[in-house]
Amino acid sequence: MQLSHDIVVIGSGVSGLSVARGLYNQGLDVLVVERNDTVGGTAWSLGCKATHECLSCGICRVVEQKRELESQGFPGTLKKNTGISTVEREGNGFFIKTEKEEFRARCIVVATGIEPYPAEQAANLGFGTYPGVFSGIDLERELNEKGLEACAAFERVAFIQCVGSRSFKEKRGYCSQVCCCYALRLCENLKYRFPEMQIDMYYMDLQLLGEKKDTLKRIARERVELFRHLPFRIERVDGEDEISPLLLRFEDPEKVTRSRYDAVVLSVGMIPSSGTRDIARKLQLTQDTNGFIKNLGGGKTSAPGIFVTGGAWGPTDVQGCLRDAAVTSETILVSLREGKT
Amino acid sequence: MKVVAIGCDKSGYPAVLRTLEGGCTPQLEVDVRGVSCLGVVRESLLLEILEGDASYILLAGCPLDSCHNLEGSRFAKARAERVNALLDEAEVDKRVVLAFVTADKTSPIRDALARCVDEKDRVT
Amino acid sequence: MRALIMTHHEVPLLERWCRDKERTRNADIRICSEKQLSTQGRGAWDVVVVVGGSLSLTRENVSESCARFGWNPLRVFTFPLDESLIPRGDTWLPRWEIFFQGVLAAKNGVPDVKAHRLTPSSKVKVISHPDTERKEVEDIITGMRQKKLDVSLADGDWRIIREGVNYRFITSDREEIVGAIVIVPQVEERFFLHVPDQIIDTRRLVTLHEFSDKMKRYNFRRQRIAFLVPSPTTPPRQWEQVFSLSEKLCKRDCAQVMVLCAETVVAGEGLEESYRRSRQAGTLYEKTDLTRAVFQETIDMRGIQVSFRTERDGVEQTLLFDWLISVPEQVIQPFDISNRFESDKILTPFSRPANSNLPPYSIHCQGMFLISPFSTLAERDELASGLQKYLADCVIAEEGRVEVDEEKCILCLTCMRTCPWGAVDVEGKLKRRKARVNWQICRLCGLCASSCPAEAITIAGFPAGNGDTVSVISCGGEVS
Amino acid sequence: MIVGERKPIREILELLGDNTTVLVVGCGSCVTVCLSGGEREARELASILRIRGQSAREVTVERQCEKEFLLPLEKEIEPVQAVVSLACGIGVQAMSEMFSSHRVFPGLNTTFMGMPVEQGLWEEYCSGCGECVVHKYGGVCPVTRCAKSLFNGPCGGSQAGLCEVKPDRDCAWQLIYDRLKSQNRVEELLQVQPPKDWSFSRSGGHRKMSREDMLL
Repeated sequence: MQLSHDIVVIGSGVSGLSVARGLYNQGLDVLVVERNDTVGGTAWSLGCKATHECLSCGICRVVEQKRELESQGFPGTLKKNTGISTVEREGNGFFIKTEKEEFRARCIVVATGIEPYPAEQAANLGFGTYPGVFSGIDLERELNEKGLEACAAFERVAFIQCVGSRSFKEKRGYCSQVCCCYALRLCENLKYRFPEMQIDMYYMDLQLLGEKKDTLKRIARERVELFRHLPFRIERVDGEDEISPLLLRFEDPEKVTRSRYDAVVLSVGMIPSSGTRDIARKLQLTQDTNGFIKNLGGGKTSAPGIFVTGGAWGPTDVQGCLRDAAVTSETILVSLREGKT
Repeated sequence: MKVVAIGCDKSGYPAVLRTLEGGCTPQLEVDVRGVSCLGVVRESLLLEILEGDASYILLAGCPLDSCHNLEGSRFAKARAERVNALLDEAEVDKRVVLAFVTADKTSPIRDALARCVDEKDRVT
Repeated sequence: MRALIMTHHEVPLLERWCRDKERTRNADIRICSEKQLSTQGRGAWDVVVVVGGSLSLTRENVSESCARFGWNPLRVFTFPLDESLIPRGDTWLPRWEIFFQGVLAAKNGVPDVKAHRLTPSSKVKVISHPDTERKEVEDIITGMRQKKLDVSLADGDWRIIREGVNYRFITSDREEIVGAIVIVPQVEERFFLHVPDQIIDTRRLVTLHEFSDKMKRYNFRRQRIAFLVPSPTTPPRQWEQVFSLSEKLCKRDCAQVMVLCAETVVAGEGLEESYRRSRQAGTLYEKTDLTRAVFQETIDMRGIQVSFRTERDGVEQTLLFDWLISVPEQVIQPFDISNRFESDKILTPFSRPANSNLPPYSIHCQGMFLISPFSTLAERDELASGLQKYLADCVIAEEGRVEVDEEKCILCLTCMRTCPWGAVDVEGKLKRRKARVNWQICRLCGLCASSCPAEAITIAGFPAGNGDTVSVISCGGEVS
Repeated sequence: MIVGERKPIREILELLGDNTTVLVVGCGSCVTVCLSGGEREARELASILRIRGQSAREVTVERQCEKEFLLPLEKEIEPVQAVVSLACGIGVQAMSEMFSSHRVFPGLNTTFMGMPVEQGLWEEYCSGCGECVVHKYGGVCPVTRCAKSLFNGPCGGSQAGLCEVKPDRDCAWQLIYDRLKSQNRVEELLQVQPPKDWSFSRSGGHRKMSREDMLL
């Protein structure tokens, strides 16, 4: 059946839903296409990191969005488990074909967002081989239900920053903007829950951003031991049993230093999600050197009529996505009103 | 052991309901009450509930500085501390426990209930 | 007894139970989904029950449907769709049935409360601090005018009085009703470093702003320049300028440039790239704790010696620079209009509470927003869309729900000081004065009622604590 | 307004000893405003007693220092073994006079005549010395607010404007000096004040005040 919609939003994460909500309230016919079977993308799976004080991580904006979904219903129609197969330009609209059906649309919004860098790919940092190595995002995902029970037994924990970002060698020469903030919030949660735990943080530069940057500065100064130094390899203390402590080896020019930890948390950065790479290829959108879709300002992309919002054009946090969604839906309204898409 | 859970409209009440959906420990009977904001709960109301057979009151609300009514949680914390001090002076082993949550964060509530159960076992 | 049950989802247990006349004490019950509500919703129902997910049952959502369908909020009961069974005596009853028995037994004769949809006037007034740069305020206003907002700037001496949801703006010649007010406070560029006066006399210590103007006119051939960034929380916007200026200085004027900072912030679009280019151009980045640095001017007052300890290897270094560029941090000053805002409550200067649950850029007074003059374009767009949403969404307020008992009120003003929204003022002129809660501003948070020492304020449907039980449901009526 | 502070619960329990039926009487004026003896505090104390197993009832009258308001309590007090009055000292004595058959225990330590400096904080501003000279000191009373009640200048021991005796209080003479300086009347302080006649104050014995025309 051939349906024609005003807007097709690809990806139902935080930015996709807020653009859909923005345009739906303006009376446009919106269709949201979601690749897997749950709505929400990366941000919905993260947990609120408040202790008795809020650390303004932005997850309550996600709760607000869930609340809106429940009380005002879904903005437009939702198609789950459908991937986009081909898109052809047709007149001043688009003809989109998915596995099951095809439909027309006047504009397309790419909101496929970002996903955490798979920690296994971090060279010799032992994720997956040693039990005590966690990824920051896994800890965050369990925060809502289980809390930090997994770290109850540890006395010395190390946080390693910039895992998978800020390295020009691997064509990821950008700062993911979120990992320093979420790592410091996790440290605050750990120290709040287990006050006698000793936490060291190995980093290049601390990016203290957002509303509560002074609180983050206080956390960095008082709650954590800072080392401006990234470790080279993680090993097991040889000859000991299964859960023996881990060893961080540092290649200094003069000497090799080692320090022992019960657990290591890799603060993984953010990379373009597989959906973003796949859509960029299918829609032939120009990408920047790091694989994000290029944003020519206000959400416009190289192809007229196709817009990009949120994490798809650059790593950002929840508040950034919502701010960007408002800007993009504004540009779409203006371009629709002027008739040229 | 009976616990009365008073949850604030925006964060505490949905979070307590979600915790109970997951099923809480058997020897705990939780009676859920919803209020528009934790700031509504007076000390005399807390003491009145404790006169019944409830041995703990769990106040679940928004974090201290991100309450939807700006100072609701701060009021609740001050009042809970005052009631606990009163109960201490009167050598009564009932307590008011606070948990700061957002709508789908259930771990602080589970922790608080677990602490109540441990404390009760330690006392009896 | 006519009852209406509104539910988003099909609840089989509910339907079967409602048709069983004996259980429901032959109440006339109608079940309808939200879509059919617009046709069947109106009318004076004795009892309305809203069944839904626990997230949607907030007081604001319920009073919105009350306003839309003309229900009395005290006759509305909410139930979070829970079909579990609980023991009652020897049988196991569905929790739903016990709840509904309580609803049927809830005491009627409740006060007549009406929910209203109040639309604020669409005019917006911008108040700016006298010594904020005019240009920034003009940019903010043009940005908002592009978004089709009816914006005007307040100049001369003006006064504000709260008028229900709106504000009455009084100037010498005319009065105006305004729906929303945007405050542009003064932003102080503070350089958190103690620098002796002689250094300032050398006029070699300039701020980033002045230096970028100087760059256009002068050439700094072979000069030694240092950027000082003492605070690690300097925003990425400032760092963008530091990177581009330092790169240009190295390439165009082949000057020796050094950046002394606590942290280099590269979290921004393309910032890592410009940081790399600036280092390749020859800028030296040295991490040090600038609060311990010592500044000493040279005898000919043309250079400044800076001695600092590098964090990397802890070596004490003393270097001579021709120019020192201070990268200040912008601190928003609280905005004081207590002498121009007529209210009984002594107003503290307005500043943005670090509360992430308030709508972005808004402060505790409803309809007032606060934005920094140095905000980025995206922040101003977000404010504009926030304003449009506030002016279009209409405010939902419930009339007749809060009342202050005349005999009991001893005018101790605790409620006026406690109300976070400034909705309480003093009423009455002659003998018997008492506190009055302005229902159009009141958000029904209940802080005044719970903190009143004489318990003079009662909010219908809230747990009063004097004997009656706590409502099992988050809002609406009272059920044991 | 008269400010009082509730006695610690343990002390009240010792006072009550083994009396099981207790009546808690709150007062609706000054002690309600200073949040220590009003209707709510009466109910709280009654709840605490009930939780401990004693049967307690609470009642609040408009003002305990008026005999007419205490009359309706007649039948309430009859069945009760002990009465705890949460009013200021005046109320407790009025109750004891009216119901001399019962023992009336004070639930409050009446402290001073105070001003609510901010929400929830009261400071002593007047100690009733019987001969007010506050106008000579720019509206700041040296008798009450200076720890040593000096009349002719500060004691000189204050640091950073804070009193030497109680470091969390402002030195009264600092406030006096600042106030007079802002009204540039500082030279008035040069006049030496004669020693104060303390017979009008409490140390002159129990005091009385009457308006002959109003006597019935």
